Amino acid sequence: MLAKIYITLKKDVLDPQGSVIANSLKSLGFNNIEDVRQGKFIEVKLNTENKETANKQLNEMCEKLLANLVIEDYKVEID
Amino acid sequence: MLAKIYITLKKDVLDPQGSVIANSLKSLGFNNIEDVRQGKFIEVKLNTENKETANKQLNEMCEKLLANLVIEDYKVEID
Amino acid sequence: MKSHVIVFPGSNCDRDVAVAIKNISGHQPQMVWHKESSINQSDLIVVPGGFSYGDYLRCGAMASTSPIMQDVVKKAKEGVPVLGICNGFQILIESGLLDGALMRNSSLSFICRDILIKPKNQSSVFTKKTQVAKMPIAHNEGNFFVTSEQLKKIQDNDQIAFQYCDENGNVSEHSNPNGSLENIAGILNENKNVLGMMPHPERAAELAHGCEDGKTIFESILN
Amino acid sequence: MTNHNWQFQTERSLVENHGLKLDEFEKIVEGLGREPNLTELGIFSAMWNEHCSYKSSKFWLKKLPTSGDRVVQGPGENAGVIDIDDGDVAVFKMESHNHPSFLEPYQGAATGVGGILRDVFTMGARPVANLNALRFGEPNHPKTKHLLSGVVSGIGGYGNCIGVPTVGGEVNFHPSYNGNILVNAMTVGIAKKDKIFYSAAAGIGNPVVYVGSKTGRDGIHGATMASAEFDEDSEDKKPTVQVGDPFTEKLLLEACLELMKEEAIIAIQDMGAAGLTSSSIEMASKGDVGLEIDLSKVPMRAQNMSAYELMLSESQERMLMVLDPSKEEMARDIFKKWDLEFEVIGKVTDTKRLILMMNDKEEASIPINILVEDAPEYQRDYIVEEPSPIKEYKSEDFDQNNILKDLNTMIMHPDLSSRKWIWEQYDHMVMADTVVRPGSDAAVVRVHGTNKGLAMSTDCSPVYCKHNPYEGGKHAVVETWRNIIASGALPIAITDCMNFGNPEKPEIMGQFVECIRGMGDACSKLNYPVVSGNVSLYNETNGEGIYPTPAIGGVGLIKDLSNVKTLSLKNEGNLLCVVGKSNNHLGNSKYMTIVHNKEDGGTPEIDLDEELKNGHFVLELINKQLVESSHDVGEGGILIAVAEMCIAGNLGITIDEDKEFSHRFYFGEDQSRYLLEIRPENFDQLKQLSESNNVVFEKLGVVDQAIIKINNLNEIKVSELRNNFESGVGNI
Ligand SMILES: Nc1ncnc2c1ncn2[C@@H]1O[C@H](COP(=O)(O)OP(=O)(O)O)[C@@H](O)[C@H]1O
Ligand SMILES: [Mg+2]
Repeated sequence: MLAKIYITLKKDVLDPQGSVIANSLKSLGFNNIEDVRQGKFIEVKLNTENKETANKQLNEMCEKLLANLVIEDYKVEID
Repeated sequence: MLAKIYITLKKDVLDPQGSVIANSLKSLGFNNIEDVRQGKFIEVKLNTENKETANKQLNEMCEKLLANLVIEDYKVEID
Repeated sequence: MKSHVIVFPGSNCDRDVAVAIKNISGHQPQMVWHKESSINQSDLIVVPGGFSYGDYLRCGAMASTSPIMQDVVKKAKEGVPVLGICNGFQILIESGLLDGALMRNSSLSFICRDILIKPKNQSSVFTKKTQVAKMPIAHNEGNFFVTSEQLKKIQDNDQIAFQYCDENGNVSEHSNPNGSLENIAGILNENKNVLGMMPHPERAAELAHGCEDGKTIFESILN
Repeated sequence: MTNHNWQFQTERSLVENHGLKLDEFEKIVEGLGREPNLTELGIFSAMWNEHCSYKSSKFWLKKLPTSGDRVVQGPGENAGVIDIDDGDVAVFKMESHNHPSFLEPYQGAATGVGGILRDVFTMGARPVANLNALRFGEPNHPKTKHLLSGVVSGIGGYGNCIGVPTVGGEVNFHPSYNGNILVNAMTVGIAKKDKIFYSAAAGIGNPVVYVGSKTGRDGIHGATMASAEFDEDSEDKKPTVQVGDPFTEKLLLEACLELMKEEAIIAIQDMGAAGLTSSSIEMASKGDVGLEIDLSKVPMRAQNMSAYELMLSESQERMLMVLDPSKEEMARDIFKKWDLEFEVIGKVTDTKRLILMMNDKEEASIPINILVEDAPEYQRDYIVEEPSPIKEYKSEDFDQNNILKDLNTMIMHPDLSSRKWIWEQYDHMVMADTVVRPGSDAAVVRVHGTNKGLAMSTDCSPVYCKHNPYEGGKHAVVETWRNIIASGALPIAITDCMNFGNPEKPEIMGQFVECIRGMGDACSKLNYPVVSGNVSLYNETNGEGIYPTPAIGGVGLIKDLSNVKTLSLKNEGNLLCVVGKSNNHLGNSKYMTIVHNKEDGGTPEIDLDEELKNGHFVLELINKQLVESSHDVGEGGILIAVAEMCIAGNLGITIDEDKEFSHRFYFGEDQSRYLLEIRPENFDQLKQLSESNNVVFEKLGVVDQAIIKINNLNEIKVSELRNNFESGVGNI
């Protein structure tokens, strides 16, 4: 089973990467950029067919390791 | 308009970060991990309502800056 | 002899490389701000180390789109020697002057220490004077990667400038600090007038550095 | 106290949540002649907390010696300044970022480095070196690995990017830090003596300018948090941790230094803890003027920020300046060139008040003097506990056949093993002036473009301090002094970072008082004044305080870089000699704590006359070119020091047969000692010199191939020791 995890910075947390990327894009001529935020996208292949346990496990992985809950939010998606 | 961009390593490019994460997860007791790949997730807020031009622009951004086509693939999604 | 050092907002080895060039050649290189759009006639353009735009997104990616890099690419194609060190190497790759990609070190951590390299190509304007040489590396993303077709191409065309090695010049996994394919520490373009390398010759360029092996690269290109 | 005593309109819980005591609140009301509004309450709370007001420590800090021939600026400004000849000065300071680093190790440590860098470049200095003093819990504590790797990558992440080499530091592991790690960062910078910038605002009507990053909701209540004890709920305080942006700091550094070349800046102050609040009040107070600020002009990153939030935000990479109005446009162009915010947000006034406006409404009006001069100051009760008694050990107490086995055990312990795993993650060579890299006693950094250098080292032994705070305080100072001497430099001055538990507990306050007394005595004797420092109190978790940890950062000057010494042995056949008396003190030594797991037996005592004499003797020998390599004898004793010299030089030693063959001798931690490698033909001359200087100087052995032999039966290969030495910290 393939799961997708999206990790994004919390709303009010400074995203230095995002703002530098936004500036670069603007200087490349993409003038209608309003904001850019950079996060992580993690694909996890799990050896299980049970969506429910998988979902529980994936959330646990995020809490324990993948996301830094001090500054990040996460979202889990299972195909 | 909010667009989402997923940047992933090409299939046959080694992902050292992914394998370290996989090992850490296994050592935390998640034994059914088969594989982990880490990529980037970029959210772009665009000042436009035209999906078509937006889509074209976003693909251009990826080609020109956001993705390194030697090692990465990208995917654009518009809400 | 006229040389130029490109300065990005996050460059931090620009001064170091200028000092090395001055000490070795007697000439003061001209510093060129990234927002400028062209460089005068030049005998050597150096893209120095640092964190050009914070190294956000991907090292060197944003620098490669800056106005000055368009001119560096143009000059390089006209045959002007261009040397990219560390972040400079990353920028040259991102701007398409060199093949491949520089990925995160296999240890996943920043590495700052002395390593040894030896030239594979021994005839280019940059590499012809260097033997097995000691100099520092200091980077997070120096893990060189190319596809197997590209590798074959750069091998066949003698574009591998330097490889990580041991005291005796042996190239082995043991002497590879960052996971680079074929222990590659530096590569040349097809015409051999563009060199990108991860190690810092400017940090091994005078007695106070404890080692002067890096001088040979500058001597080779500056004289 | 119960609720019915509360006679104010302001909710009592609101006051308490701001960390203010009842009588402190009364003082505010008295000073203002009314109750404060919320914004004002926030401002008082930030200014009067321990971190900004030094209310528990001020009285004692004043006792430290702070003047000397080379002191240009002592404590009280953003950083201390010392004269290093030729019109050059060194500017340095150390600061703690303990609590934020425990909550979010990467960002906590990174922003700690960012903060101390700003303290130094605000004064007009270009930062040339970073150091860090770190304490973690036990190596096998479940949190240690995560905290260690996060902190180290955060320090590297910031320093590497901004391009300032991280050249040294120290790390300890001890259970007393299990719930409260210490992250102390030090920066050293270089400036011209006639181009130092201060924070005193001046010139009524002059513009107050905000530069750097935009303000967001980062770290609101950060300063209040740093002064509060941890408890089980501290997880809730997480969202207050700030995120650092070293790239923007690099821009800010270059833009500030560029503007500083012009005669434009009248006063400048970085926004550190308590952001706009402390920076604006500091500038007004130092200049004895008022400031009027229009908060709606502050560049904002988040929407709908209130006056309260704007004043208390701890967004990083920001500065406040008072400019010469005729230079405003020129200054604006410089900051524009570097893509930074530049906004005139107010002006200097003669009201001696801080007046805050927002959208034409007055949000606060506070007389500066009640914020600063009337800030609470406590002379807290203290108890000085009896130091642990010194224990005498006999040679027969330990199995002498185990000496080299014990050496092996000790050298692979995280407290004594190589810190290479750490410093390889730091760019310690950028700027191309690092002459002595990490791994020796003091790091040496060349003053760019000259042949002189600065030597620097950070040290403290918390176990020594715990068992005898007075001797421990002396030791921390003296250890940096010795490290600097061993590198061939003249020690000049120190900065400190006083990390302690809850000062409201008399035993903790007693530790503080005694450490200060010890530090003061050592500084006075050695002519080694304190020029800057920082206090971090309330380092406790669930009522358990950390060990007293007065981390010291010392700086020395070496006038001729060709005299620099390192600890690596140079040549076979040379002699290795010991300077200083060995008294076999084993109490609380690394041998006892690591091999026998016994933390007792007292702290070794330091004879400061002896220290001074021995140090000057070593420096004289180095300057006379009589020394090949040198190393001080520190934690672990003589044999550990010998092993470090052998590993670094890839050579061995045959120790003289007549040396007392005992653990007491090899692992005793007697103070004021050095190991010197000398050429055999110089021995007689040196012996004579030592006698005329009344210094104990003895031959220990002969430098040999890469094997350490301490008698015919006991030997160990240096390569084996190296493998163990280098395995330590990275394997945690
Ligand atoms: N956190 C650190 N960062 C950088 N260098 C460090 C750190 N900790 C220790 N070092 C370096 O390791 C070496 C040994 O440190 P330490 O054991 O404190 O030495 P000493 O006992 O001589 O003071 C020194 O060169 C020191 O600067
Ligand atoms: Mg030390």
